[in-house]
Formats: sequence, C-alpha cells, structure tokens
Amino acid sequence: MEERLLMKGNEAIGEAAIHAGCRYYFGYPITPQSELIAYMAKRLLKIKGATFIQAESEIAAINMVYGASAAGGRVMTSSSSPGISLKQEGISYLACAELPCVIVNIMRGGPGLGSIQPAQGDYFQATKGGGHGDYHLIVFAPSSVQELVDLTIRAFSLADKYRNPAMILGDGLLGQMMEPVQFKEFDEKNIPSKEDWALGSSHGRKPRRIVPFDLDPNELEKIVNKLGQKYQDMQKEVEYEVVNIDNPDIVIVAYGSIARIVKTTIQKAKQEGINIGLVRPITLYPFPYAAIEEVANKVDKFLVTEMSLGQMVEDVKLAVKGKSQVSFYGRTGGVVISPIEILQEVKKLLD
Amino acid sequence: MEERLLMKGNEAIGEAAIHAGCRYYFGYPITPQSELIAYMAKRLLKIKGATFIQAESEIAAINMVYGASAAGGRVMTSSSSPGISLKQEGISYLACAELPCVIVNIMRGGPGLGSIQPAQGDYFQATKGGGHGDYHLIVFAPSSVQELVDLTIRAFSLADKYRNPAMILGDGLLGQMMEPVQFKEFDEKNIPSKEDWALGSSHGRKPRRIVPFDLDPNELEKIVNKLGQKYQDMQKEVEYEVVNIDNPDIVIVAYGSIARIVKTTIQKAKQEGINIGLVRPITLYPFPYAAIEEVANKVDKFLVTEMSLGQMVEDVKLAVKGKSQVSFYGRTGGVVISPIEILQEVKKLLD
Amino acid sequence: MGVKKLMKQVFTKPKSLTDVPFTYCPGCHHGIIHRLVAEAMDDLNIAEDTIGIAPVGCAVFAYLFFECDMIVAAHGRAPAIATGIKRVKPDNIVFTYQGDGDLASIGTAEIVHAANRGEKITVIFVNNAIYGMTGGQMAPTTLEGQITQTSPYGRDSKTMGMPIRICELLSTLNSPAYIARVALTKPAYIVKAKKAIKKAFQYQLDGKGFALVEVLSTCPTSWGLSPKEANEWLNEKMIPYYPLGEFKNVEEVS
Amino acid sequence: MGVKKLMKQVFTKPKSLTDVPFTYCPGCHHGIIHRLVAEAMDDLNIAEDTIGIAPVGCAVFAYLFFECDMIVAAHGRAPAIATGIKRVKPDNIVFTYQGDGDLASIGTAEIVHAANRGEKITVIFVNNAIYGMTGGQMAPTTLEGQITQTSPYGRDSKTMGMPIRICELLSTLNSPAYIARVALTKPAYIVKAKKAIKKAFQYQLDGKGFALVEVLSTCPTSWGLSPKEANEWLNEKMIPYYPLGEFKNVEEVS
Amino acid sequence: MLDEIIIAGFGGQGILLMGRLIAHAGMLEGKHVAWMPSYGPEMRGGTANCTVIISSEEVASPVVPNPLSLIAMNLPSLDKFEPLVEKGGTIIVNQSLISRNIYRDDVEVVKVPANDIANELGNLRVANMVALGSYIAKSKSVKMQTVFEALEQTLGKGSEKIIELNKEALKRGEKIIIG
Amino acid sequence: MLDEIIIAGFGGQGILLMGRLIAHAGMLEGKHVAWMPSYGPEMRGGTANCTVIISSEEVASPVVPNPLSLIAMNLPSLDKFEPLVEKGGTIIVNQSLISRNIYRDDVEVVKVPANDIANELGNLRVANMVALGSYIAKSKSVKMQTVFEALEQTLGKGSEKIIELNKEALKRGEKIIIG
Amino acid sequence: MAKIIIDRERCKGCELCTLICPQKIIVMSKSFNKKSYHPAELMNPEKCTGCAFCAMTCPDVAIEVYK
Amino acid sequence: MAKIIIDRERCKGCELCTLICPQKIIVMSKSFNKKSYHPAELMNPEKCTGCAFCAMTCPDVAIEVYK
Ligand SMILES: Cc1ncc(C[n+]2csc(CCOP(=O)(O)OP(=O)(O)O)c2C)c(N)n1
Ligand SMILES: Cc1ncc(C[n+]2csc(CCOP(=O)(O)OP(=O)(O)O)c2C)c(N)n1
Ligand code: SF4
Ligand code: SF4
Ligand code: SF4
Ligand code: SF4
Ligand code: SF4
Ligand code: SF4
Ligand SMILES: [Mg+2]
Ligand SMILES: [Mg+2]
Repeated sequence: MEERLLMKGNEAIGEAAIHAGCRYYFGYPITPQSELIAYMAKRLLKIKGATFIQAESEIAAINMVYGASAAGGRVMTSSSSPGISLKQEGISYLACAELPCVIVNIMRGGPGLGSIQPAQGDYFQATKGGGHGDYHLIVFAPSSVQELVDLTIRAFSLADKYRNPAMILGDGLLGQMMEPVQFKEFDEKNIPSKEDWALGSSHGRKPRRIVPFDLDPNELEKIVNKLGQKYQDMQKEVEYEVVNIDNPDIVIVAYGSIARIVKTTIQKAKQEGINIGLVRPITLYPFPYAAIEEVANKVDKFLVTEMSLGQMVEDVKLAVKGKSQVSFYGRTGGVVISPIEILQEVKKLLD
Repeated sequence: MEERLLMKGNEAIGEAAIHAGCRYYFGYPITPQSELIAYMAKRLLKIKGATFIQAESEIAAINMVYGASAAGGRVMTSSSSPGISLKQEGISYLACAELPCVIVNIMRGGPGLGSIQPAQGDYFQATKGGGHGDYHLIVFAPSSVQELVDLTIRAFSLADKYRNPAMILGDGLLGQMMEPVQFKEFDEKNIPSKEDWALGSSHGRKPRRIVPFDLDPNELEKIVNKLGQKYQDMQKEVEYEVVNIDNPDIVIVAYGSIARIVKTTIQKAKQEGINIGLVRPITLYPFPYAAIEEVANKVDKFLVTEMSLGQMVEDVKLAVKGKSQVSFYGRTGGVVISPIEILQEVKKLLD
Repeated sequence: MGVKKLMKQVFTKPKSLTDVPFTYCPGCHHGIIHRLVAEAMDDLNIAEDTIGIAPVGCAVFAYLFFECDMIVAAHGRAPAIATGIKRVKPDNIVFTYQGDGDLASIGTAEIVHAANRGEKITVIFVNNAIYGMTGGQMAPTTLEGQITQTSPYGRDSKTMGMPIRICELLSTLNSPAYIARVALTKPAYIVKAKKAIKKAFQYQLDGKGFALVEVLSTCPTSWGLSPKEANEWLNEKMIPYYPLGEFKNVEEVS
Repeated sequence: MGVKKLMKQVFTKPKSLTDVPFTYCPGCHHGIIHRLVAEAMDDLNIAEDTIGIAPVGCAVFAYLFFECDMIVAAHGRAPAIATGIKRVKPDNIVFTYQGDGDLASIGTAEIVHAANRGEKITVIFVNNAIYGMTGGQMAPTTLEGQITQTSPYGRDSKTMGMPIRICELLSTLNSPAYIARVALTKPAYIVKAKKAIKKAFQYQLDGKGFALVEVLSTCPTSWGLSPKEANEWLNEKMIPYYPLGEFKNVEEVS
Repeated sequence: MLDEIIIAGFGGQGILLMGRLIAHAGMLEGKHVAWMPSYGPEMRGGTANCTVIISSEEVASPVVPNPLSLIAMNLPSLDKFEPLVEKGGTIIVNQSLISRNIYRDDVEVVKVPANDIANELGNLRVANMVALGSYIAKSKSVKMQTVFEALEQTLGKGSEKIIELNKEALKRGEKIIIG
Repeated sequence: MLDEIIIAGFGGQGILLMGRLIAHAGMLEGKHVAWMPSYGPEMRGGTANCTVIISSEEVASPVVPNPLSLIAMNLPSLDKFEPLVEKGGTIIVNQSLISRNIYRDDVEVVKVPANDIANELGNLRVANMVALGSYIAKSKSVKMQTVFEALEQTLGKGSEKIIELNKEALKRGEKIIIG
Repeated sequence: MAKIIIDRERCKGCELCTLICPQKIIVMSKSFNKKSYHPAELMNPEKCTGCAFCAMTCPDVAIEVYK
Repeated sequence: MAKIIIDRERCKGCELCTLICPQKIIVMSKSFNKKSYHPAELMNPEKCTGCAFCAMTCPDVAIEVYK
C-alpha cells in the first residue's frame, strides 16, 4: 500500500474516500471536479453493495447524501463553487440533523458562473455558513495531492466523531494537478458503528426519528445549543503548519494551493535576505486563532494572501486582535498568484 | 399620503415596494413571510402591466428576478431562511452580472427546517456571502414596521444606484407584527432609467450581452475588481443609530428586532441606575466599523446581543480591534430575548 | 366496555400508528391517508423494516404518527432522500409522504428523476390542490378559477397555467412500476385507495420498482369550506379533472 | 470572386449571426442549430426585438454568436429567466437555448413549470445524449448502454433509468402550444428542423404560447466518434428511441 | 397611560381581530401601538393569541412576557396565560366557555358570558366583540367611539350590517362593566 | 537537478500524456514531481498544454510562469509560449507543423520533424513520443529507461504493441539529439 | 348486533361520520371535549350494522367498531 | 452553373460536407489552415449543382453557395 502513485488531485480524493470506507457517492458534474465524479463512477459501480448516482442536480445530490447518511452510510458528495451554493439548504439540514458526511468543494473563480480556473472565493461560505442558521462545517484546506488524500480520510473520521458534515475545500489547481501519493493502511474497523442512531429496521427497539426542526423555540434552542457545544468541542481539532516562524520580518498567512506558492516566495526571499514566516491553517474551521495570536505577540507585520478579494483576512484580524498590522494581497477570477508578486508585496510592506 | 396606517410588517414591505415602483414580484410561500407574497398577489394582479408569479421554487423565483432585472424591471423576491439558502447561487449570479433587485429575508429559527419563530441566524449568510465567490449584498436591518417601509424603499434606490442586489434582513417578529406606518410621497421619476444597459429591443444600437462569467481569468478578475471597487464605494452608505452613547457603563450592539428589545432594557436599567448605550447598525453591509471603533475608544465594555449563537459579534470585534472587551449574549431556535435577561447579562458584566 | 369482550373488534386503529393524536384540522383527509398507510404496513407486516420520510407541509408531523423509523425531508426533496436511504438499506421498505406543493412544485425534478431511475420506493402523494401548511397558497394542482392566497382572483390559466396532472406526466416515463390516483370521499373509494396503497408497498417488497399513489385530499381550512362541503367540492370539481384509476401497472419490470 | 457578381447568392451566413467563429468542436451540430435559429430570426425579421438566453453548457458561448440581446443563465434556469424577461418585456421575442443536461436534468422543474404556465417563449432544446461542456457525463437522455464518463460500463437502466423523452413528457401538459422533435443528419431533416424552429418563433409572435423544439444533436467529441460516425449513430440509435415529429400543435390556445 | 394585553382563544374566535381593533383605535387616538400575533400551524385546533401594546411613548419591545391585561376566550388559553398576568392586572374571562374559577387572587377578574350574549344577538361570531367591549370599558385604554371608528375602517364599505352587529355586541360587553 | 517544462500543442496530439510520462518517470526515479494541465473547453480546437516540474526538493508552487523547457507541438503553442521561456532555456519545436523560425536568440532550439518521423513509423499519433524522446535526450531530466517503465505502467498490460511503437518513437526522437 | 366506540377526546367534530353513516345514527354532541370540539356520539346504538363506514371515514381514527 | 465558396479559416475539417454532397465534389485539403485543421475544398467545380446541401450541413457556416 505504501507504493507511490502518480495521481490527479480529484482522483486522489476519490481513491482516499473509497480507501476510508466510503461506499456511497452522489454528485453532479462540474468543472474543475468532474474527474472526481467520473472516478467514483468507475470504482463504485464495480463494488458490490456500493452506490454511485449522478444525481439530477446538486440539490438532489446533497439530499441523497442526507438520506444515505441517515441510513448509516459513509457518504460523500462533491462539486465546485456554484454547485456548492445550491447545496446550502441541504448542508444546513445535515448540520441540524447531525448527519455526518464529506462534501468536497473544488473552488473556481466566482461569483456567478465565474470561470473554471482556481480560486478561493468560497472561504466565507465554507467557514461561516453559506446556509441559514447557526451551524459550522469542519473545513479542511489541503495544499498538496497527498494532503487531499490524508485530509479526506480525516474528514470522514471527524465527520463521524462529531456527527457533522465536513468539507474539503480545495481548488482547481489541486484538483487538476498530479503528484505522487501514498495510501497508508486503513482499518475499516475504525469506522464507528452507527447502529445506535441510524435509521433501519426497528426490530426490538423503538422507532427512531431524525427531525431537523422543532416548532417549539425552546426545544429547538436545545438542539442549537447542543450544536454550539459541539463547535466548542471541535476547537481542539485545529490543525496548522508553521514555517520559519522564529524571527521573521513578516508572517504570511495562506491556505491551500496558495500556501505552497508562498513557500516558493519564502525561498526566493531568503536569497534576497528577507525572512518570511508562514502560518498555514490546515483546518479553516476550527481556525487557528490561538496559534496566530501567539505569533502576533512576536511579529508586528502580517500579510494574508488569498485568491479572493480578502476573506480569511477577517479571521486573521480576529486572531491578531489589533496587536499587529494585517495587510492583504489577493488575485481573483481564477488568476493564480505568482511567488514573485507576493515577494514584491512583502517588500512594499517592509519598506 | 401622510396618513397613519396600521400594517403588518410583511404587508408593509409589499406596499413599500409597490410605492417605490416595484411592479414585478416572484416568490414562493414560506412562513413567516407568506403574507408578503399574498399581498403582492392581491396588489400586483390588479395593476396593468405588473407581474406576480408564485414560482415553482425559490430557485425559479430568484432566476425570474435575474431575468426581470436584466430586462430593466424593478423587481423583488422574498423568502425566509431555508428558502434564502436555496437562492444563493442565483444571488451570486445577480451580483456578478450587476443586476439590481431587492431580496427580503424574514428570518426564522435554524439551521435545517428549524422553527418558524423569529431568529437572526442568517447574519453571516447575508453579510459575508452565502453564495460562492467575492460579492456582497447591501443589507438593511430594519427594527420597526416604519423602517421596513423606509428601508425597503431605500433598498430599491441603492440597488439601482450600485447595480447590486440589496437585502432586507428582517425576522418573524417584524414580519408578523403590526404598527402604524406612513408612506412619504415617492416620485417615480427618481427611479433611474435602465435604458443604457437593460436588455430589450436593439433597434439602432448594438446588441447587449449580460454575461456573469469569463473563462479568461484576467478578464474575470477585471469584473471582480470592479465589484470590489463598488463595495468600497458602498461604504459611504453606512447607517446606524446610537442611543445614550455619551458616558455609558457598557454599550450594547444589536440590530433589528432585538435592538428594540434592548431599548426596553435601557429604560429598565436606567431605573436601577445603570447606564447602557446602544449602537444599532441599520446597514449590516456596509457595517458601521468606524462608528463602533469610535465608541470603543471611550467605552471598555461591549455586549453584543443577537438571536443566534453569535455572528455579528465577529464584526463588532473587528471594529473594536482589541480595544474593548466584547461579550456576547444570544438565544436561538426562535426564542425572543427578553429585556430582563439582557439586563441580567449586563449586570453580570458590570460586576 | 364489557361489550368489547363479547364482540369482535372489526375496526380499530392500526398498530403502525402511534397513539399521538393527529395535528390535522377537523375533517382533513391527511388523517385517513395516514391510517391507510399504516394499515398497509400492518397487513404486510413491514412496519419494523420500514423507513418513512415526512415532507415539509402539514404532514411534517407524520414522523410523530407512524410507528416506524422516520426522517423529515427538506421541502420537495423526499424522493432524493428516499433514494439515499434505499441505496444504503436496500432490504428496508422506504416510503415518502408528500404534499402537492412539495412534490409537484419545488420537488418536480426530484420526483421525475426518482421515478425515472425506477427507485424501489413507495410515494404517497397527497393532492389537496393547495398549500395547507403555509396558509393556503396556490399549488400546481390548484384548479382553474380556484381562489387561494396567491390566486386571490382565482387561478388564471392564462398566466398561471392549468393544474398539473402528476400521474399522467410520470406515466410517460419508462421506469415506474405502479402509478394510480385514488380518492377518499366514499367508502368505496376508500377501499380502492387502501388497495392501491397496499399494492404500492407490495411492489416495493417484490422489487418491482417505483410506485406512486396520488390521493385526492381535502383541505377544509384553506378551501374555506366545512369538511362536508370540502368532500363535495372534491367530488364535483377535482375528480372530473383528476380521473381516478391506475395509470401504470407493470406486473414485471424488466 | 468576380463570379459573385454574376451569380445569385443562394446560401450564406444569416444576418442574425455575428462574425465570431463558433467555438464548437468539428462536426458538432450546435453550429447548425445556431444557424437555423438565426435564419428563423432573419426570416421573421425579429433579431432586433429578440432576447436570447444562453445556457451553461457548450452553448454558453451562444451569447457571442447571435446578433441580438443575450444573457447567460445559471445552469438549468433559463426558462425561469425567460419568464422574468418576457413578463417585463412582453413585446420582445424571448428564446432559450438549452442542452439536455441543462433542461432535462438540473432544470427539470423550471422547464415543466414554464411550459405549464404557458409562458410565451421559444425553447430550443439540444439533445445530444450527453454533457458536452463538462467532458462527457451521462445525461437524462443518454441511451441505454451508452458509455459516458459517469456510466463507464454503459447506462444501466436498472439503476440509472431509461432515457427521458422530454417532448412526450411535456405534451401531457395543457398549456404548451407547440412541441416538436427534429434532427439534422439529412438535408430533408434540416429543412423540417428549420420549419419547426421558425414555427416555434412564429407562435410566440402570434401570442399562442409556449413552444419547444427538441433537436437531436451530435457530440462527436464526447461520443468518441468522428463527425461522420456521430451522424450515423444518431440515425441508428437515437431516432428510433426519440421519434421525430410534432407532439403538440395548438393552432389557437384558448 | 399604557396597557399590554394578551388576547387568547380558539382558532375561529376572531382573536386576532380583537387585538387589531384595540391597536387600530389606539393609533387613531394618536398613541403608540404594536400588535403581535401568534402564528404558524399551532393555530389549527390549538390556541390563537395576540399581544397588543398601547403606549404614550414609542413601543420598544413588542414582546410581552407578562401582560397587564388578559382576555381569555377559552379554557386552554386561560390555563396558559393566567400565571403570566402582572400582579394587579386584569383578566377578562369568557364565562360561556370557561366554567372554572381563577386561581390568582392578585388580579382583577371580569367574567363575561360572551358566547351567550352573542347567541342572544343571533350570531355566535360576535362573542369576541362582547368580550372586547367589556375590556374597553374596564381598561379605558381607548375610547369605545374610536373602536367603532376602527371597526368601520377595518371592515369597510358594504359591511354596514356586520358593523352594526359588532357595535351592538361591543355595547353589550361594555354594559357588563358600566352596567 | 530541476526542470520546469511546458508542453503545448493541439488537442488531439497527446500533450497531456507526454507530461504525465515525464512526471511519472521522475517519480519512479525518486524525484519530486508535479504535473498540471490546462483544462476546460479551451481544449476544443484550441491549444492544450501542461506543466511538469521535476525537482530534487519538494515542489512548492506548481505554477510555472517561465519554463526552463518548452516543447511546442504546433504553431499557436509556439506563438504563445516562446516569449515566456527562461533565458538560457530550451525549446523543442515540432518542425513538421511549424515552419517559422524562433525569434528568441537567448535559448537553445531543437527542431524535431515529429510528425514526419511518426508518419515513417506508420502512425501519426506517436509524433508526441518522438518529440518527447528528443526532450529526454536533450534535458536528461529523467532516464529514457525510466520513461519506458512509466510508459508500461501507464498503458498497462494488453497494450504491448502500442508500447513498442511508442518506445520506437521515443528512440527516434532521442536519436535526433544523440545522433 | 354491532357497536361503535367514539374516542371523545380524539374526535375533532368534523361531522364526516354523521354524513356517511347509512343508518344516520351518529350525531354531534352539544358539549365540548377538552380541545373545545363538539364530539360525535352514537345515537340509537341498536340500529348500528357494524358496516364501519364511519370508522373508515374518520380522519382522526377516533372510531372503533365491534360486531 | 453553380459554385460554392468555402471559408478556409472557418472550416474545421469535419468532412460532413464531403459526405453529403450528392456530386461528391468536396474533398479535404492536405494543408492546414491557421487553426491546424485540414479545410474542405471544392474539386470539379463544374459539377456543382448549387443544391446547397453542403452549406445546410456545415456546422461552421463556412460555405456560401452561388447559382
Ligand atoms: C425551502 C422551503 N420553501 C418553502 C417552505 C415553506 N413551506 C412549508 S410547507 C409548504 C407547502 C405545503 O404544501 P403541500 O406540500 O401541498 O402540503 P400540505 O400542507 O398542503 O399538505 C411550504 C411552501 C419550506 N419549509 N422550505
Ligand atoms: C450549478 C451548476 N452545476 C453544474 C455546472 C457544470 N456544467 C456546466 S455545463 C453542464 C452540462 C452541459 O451539458 P448539456 O446541458 O447537455 O449541454 P451540452 O454541453 O451537452 O451542449 C454542467 C453540468 C454548472 N456550471 N453549474
Ligand atoms: S391546513 Fe388543510 S391540509 Fe393542513 S391540516 Fe388543515 S385541513 Fe389538512
Ligand atoms: S463537446 Fe460535444 S457538444 Fe460540446 S462543442 Fe464539442 S462536440 Fe459539440
Ligand atoms: S358502523 Fe356503520 S351503521 Fe354503525 S355507526 Fe358506523 S357507519 Fe353507522
Ligand atoms: S369522523 Fe371522527 S373526528 Fe369526525 S366527527 Fe366523526 S368521530 Fe369525530
Ligand atoms: S452545392 Fe450541392 S453539389 Fe455543390 S458542392 Fe454543395 S452539396 Fe455539392
Ligand atoms: S462541413 Fe463545413 S466545417 Fe465541415 S469540412 Fe465542410 S466546410 Fe469544413
Ligand atoms: Mg397541499
Ligand atoms: Mg448535452
């Protein structure tokens, strides 16, 4: 299993899901994630008892996920930006009903039909909640094909642990690129049993009900407060990477594909005697507020780089609490930021 | 016209829209805003050339709005939380295509099917963007039936001014309650002509295209940057109300129906010798960061009260920049916060 | 109650119904339909293997009434949810219970495609020509000229179209195994309705495929009629436009 | 080119097409369909009063090709957008141009209800049995056994259902004025297609109501066939399952 | 001057209209008013209720956890709201449908045989107006004459007969208080 | 050791496969590699291209604004990418389809009559392998033997004939460089 | 001999049973049940045939039939 | 006498015109156009009847017909 395979990001996600025991997939084609749905078709249609359905729409897909998860299946759906917008009602229902699943968003340029090139404009939607009401997804931001694999597997595990939907927030760059990946041994026994809550046959037990509402506000409040408590508990799952953080001139905060571009910037800067640090959130929800605040105690300049008009920058500011200056540099529309323009921005800030 | 009328919030919105020249309405029933769709049916079906359609779904409704707006119509849709989630793709398209319209969200308890009682859990969705990509709505948070009227009229005007969708973010309490309202004279001549961009007959001019995408990232970036610039320009439209802000022991930040409940708290507190200030954002986007920061320079305790697990509290923290302590008190699920519990919370904080 | 001992109980509440009293308005047919579904479950002895899906609509509370596993769907999406459940639990019996707003308006795509995929599910489709839950708005099935909250001057076929006949529309698809329309305004109709509903479950048990029973139903509250008048209106107005009968009955689905 | 002067031009690019070369693959019928739509606009002299709606799909670029006002729709929603436009501009001619993924899958509800409301719009429905734009996934219209990206072992009617016949399905509704299916693989078919498309615009001009023309179309790229083979496949496989003809033709809509 | 009233009863009893008339009359008298209904499917066969606030100052919170006045038109409503009434407040009870006594001893109680009187007037539907008449007379929060005006404006032209009947009922309710 | 290559050409020319083989071979040799395609409908009748990075260190940015090597399989591709090649870099040109000269004088140019050679081999489709062979021989970024291995693993069992043909084409391309 | 038992508290007074009973032996009570409905009552029990039409029709499953 | 003119640069070499022409007088060029397609060419112009089948079939509106 530890062999290195050259895989496309989208396909790697699919293989990782199946590796993690996912046997149900419902999706709808959209660029730049269509290789993922095609991969699931190819693989799942050959596994007995597994299900692949190209749903009639993203809305149908997310509701099939809702049903499959309620019935105890390990289930995934995937799409890209406009398709994820269509799933927002369903996502809010999943969160309310506490149904685990994995949702993949391979982001593209937006808003609107946008473009099909890589972008990161769905950060707010993913982390704050694009659907209605109080809920959060567990959001992972992989930055390599290997991380697409590892974090997809982890997403399934945390989704089950918290009975909450988890999201892989990638982009067209990660989805389309190929890199060598390895699959670590996975023991399906680690998948928690859902026999104690999932729907099915009720022989010898009371019928179960999965009910994402309560018309009595006081009862619904109990449900929402339980969710709130869960989001508190989730904070401990925060993950991030720090690079060169000891005594940098400036710290860049970036996630996903842009974070690896920043690494090239760091190398180039070193050659010019500029010392750049990096904090890379691996989970976007929970967000590494504490880690960033700690850095802010030592460093007085932050630069947030995103392929957007600036979204994560708000969370960085919330973390920094006014202790350091936080600047932003972004490109949009599917333009991938180059290492050199980031370096130029850094130089401007250090002047 | 200056006569006082006793009107239900939902109906007042409808009358205000028609008063402001809105002649096209597309919607789908949902509690607690169904009186609005019924009102539009009753009124518009009697106006020659006007259109009322109960769409097959919220998605169809927002896309009818997209078409009607593209054709130059002054147009509105309305819904409540789950229905607004379904409109997210369409909203993102409207923003990208720079099509003006008014979207009413009479919020109810969430997530999921939630409840039909008043809540404020859709703040993030409304202000940060529940749809994909970089865009913002102009978001108004009325707190009385009169404000529902005035801000609905203003929403149409700003939507046209910026060619951007505007949202009325109310809740079940405002939608259902009756208060006296007045309608000021409205001159339909103030509605800007759309002859220079709307679709129609092209006699004597080049055909026009409304295209919410560009597969060339550099071209799409220009579109997105133009939007970005527009959001900067919009900042000057910020509106808020301050109460008792000279030398308060603590300042509460609250919007919409909860803000009026806070006013009762302020009265009750005064009797006990406690001095509470209030900042009430009237526009949630643009958010009154500067106004709150100014207060934070003088007051070191803030309490944010919302009918949610805490959403606007992030914007208040962003405004305060670590200068003051920001606490939060919320109720969820459709439970309306009472003046007394807010007072108790204030006392705790002042202890 | 001593009499009970001497006499045979010939009619009582089916076991597949819980003891919770219905939340429906007086005279509303939702209650009768619930009972028939429960009787079918009793007759086939499947309650313990059945998973039901309640819609958003007056029947959102159906999860309280059926003595089997239940889940509440997002408005209109029950057929997609049923698909997800059935694919994970192919040996369970899965049914959706949907109103006409739910199934014929917002959920149009979901019902057409679940039917077309031939999902092995049973759909109970309650056509009461109105949106009951939200206070009486027009449904796709609202009759021409019918007054509702959103057709206050009567449904105008010129701008709002004519009522959609779902059975006829779905019957153009290849995959459905059973499609029928029934009513409940006479004992004879109720007997037929019972049979149709039972068949719709039996076909699922037999793996024949997608089955749907459209039940013409009253909504005295939103129609503004007494239960008695509502029954009459259904007989006089609805049945002529919505003919009763079986539209599809595939004994063997290939 | 002196010859031009002496001879009569009997065939040239219609005026309602711009000069922008099509972005479609070699042999793709989208181009022929565009030309026929433009010819209909020329013939009826309506281009300057027409508003077209491009779908998401290979024809997303249609906005570049038609010499009239155009707007790009969200995937599947063109009929709703057309409704919005037509209601604001009832004197303009409004048409949607939609693929089979767009119209028959994600946009099922929108097309059914626009048709049912009898919106006075013209729908050009391009059925190429596949999702072209996204690289060849299964469409609701994909034939049984057909191999696509998402039916890699052939469409299995047991789990994926049989192809949906949209004309037949929509013809169960009362309101549509004109519904026809045409093909383009022979000159005779093209002549008929042209007539149908023109009629679909003429009916709108006459205020008769909703009109839809389904055009069987090739996708050589996603089918993995040469343009020639694609035409043959369409003739041999698609036409038998999708019969050509007029399904609805209401001379006078009441 | 200020009153905060909860009016509660059965779905078909015309509860919401009672509240609207008080609010409307308040508005006509230049007061600040707010009206808030219960809403949703609970109305079906359950209790309907609404809250009215009349005030000389701007109405801040429209939510009334503890009303000064309660008009209870049936038993479940009384059961639900009796405990919430402010000390020293008033409860108007529809005696026709509520046989039990009031447990609270720190409130004023007015018993009105609303249905019986309505029956006498030949139309059960005006029971609400009888109770409303008693409330108006008791609380004096608005003038009866203004309620008449509000009634006319609400029901409008063409409803003269019904308006007359309603006025009659209001007066009968008033009579219970002022004799 | 590091190379950053852009391979560009016509949709049906097997551009993406060329890149995959380089990346795959790099992986087999234990190097860090990344492959990135152009994607979307531009492929239709337009140019297809992909980027490959082979490196002894972890690949940071997978985006290559200025490649060290360019394989231009047709004219529009050369037009597009020629200006972007790093000073001192290499351009492999498919001479069969590109008649024009290279404007740049600060890069090395290798002209390969890829289609002509492929034609000689009896299958136009292997023109890509001819050009790839020349690139491998020129750049030495991976060993030809490893490319053979990558080819076998990619095309798999049952494709022996095609593999042989491809190998042959690779060798013919190699020969242009090493004579 | 047959008999029906009407669950007074489940009954919502819709009157449908009174209309459907071929014997016309069900009538509405003048009194209220706890939910403020006038429940149905069996009058002339001796005429009941046990046909169960009433029970089949009752939307609130408030009627049991014995025979 | 009739004649067709093929727009060499619009043509995508799909060959559909060559198949449909009753006179079989359209052939594919060996050379490339700017977009790297082999465009169609009229061979034996004298045989052209001006039937326009080729133009009707051409998906790229690359053919004009004169008569
Ligand atoms: C997405 C969404 N839109 C709208 C609603 C509001 N809503 C609840 S039930 C309903 C329709 C009910 O009508 P129907 O399906 O006919 O059921 P009935 O109540 O008539 O049995 C609507 C529109 C909702 N809950 N969710
Ligand atoms: C909401 C949404 N979902 C999915 C997509 C991706 N997408 C673009 S076009 C398309 C389908 C194209 O197929 P079809 O409608 O048949 O048109 P064709 O390209 O075959 O002409 C899809 C799924 C999208 N753009 N938006
Ligand atoms: S509103 Fe209509 S459908 Fe709903 S419970 Fe009442 S009568 Fe039945
Ligand atoms: S992919 Fe298919 S439908 Fe799209 S342009 Fe190419 S051939 Fe035509
Ligand atoms: S069982 Fe038959 S006869 Fe007896 S009460 Fe019921 S309907 Fe009447
Ligand atoms: S049918 Fe049932 S609910 Fe209706 S009156 Fe008779 S017993 Fe009561
Ligand atoms: S006009 Fe007719 S004969 Fe002439 S080239 Fe075209 S198809 Fe052939
Ligand atoms: S049909 Fe048109 S595009 Fe195709 S080969 Fe002939 S001229 Fe060229
Ligand atoms: Mg209904
Ligand atoms: Mg298609």
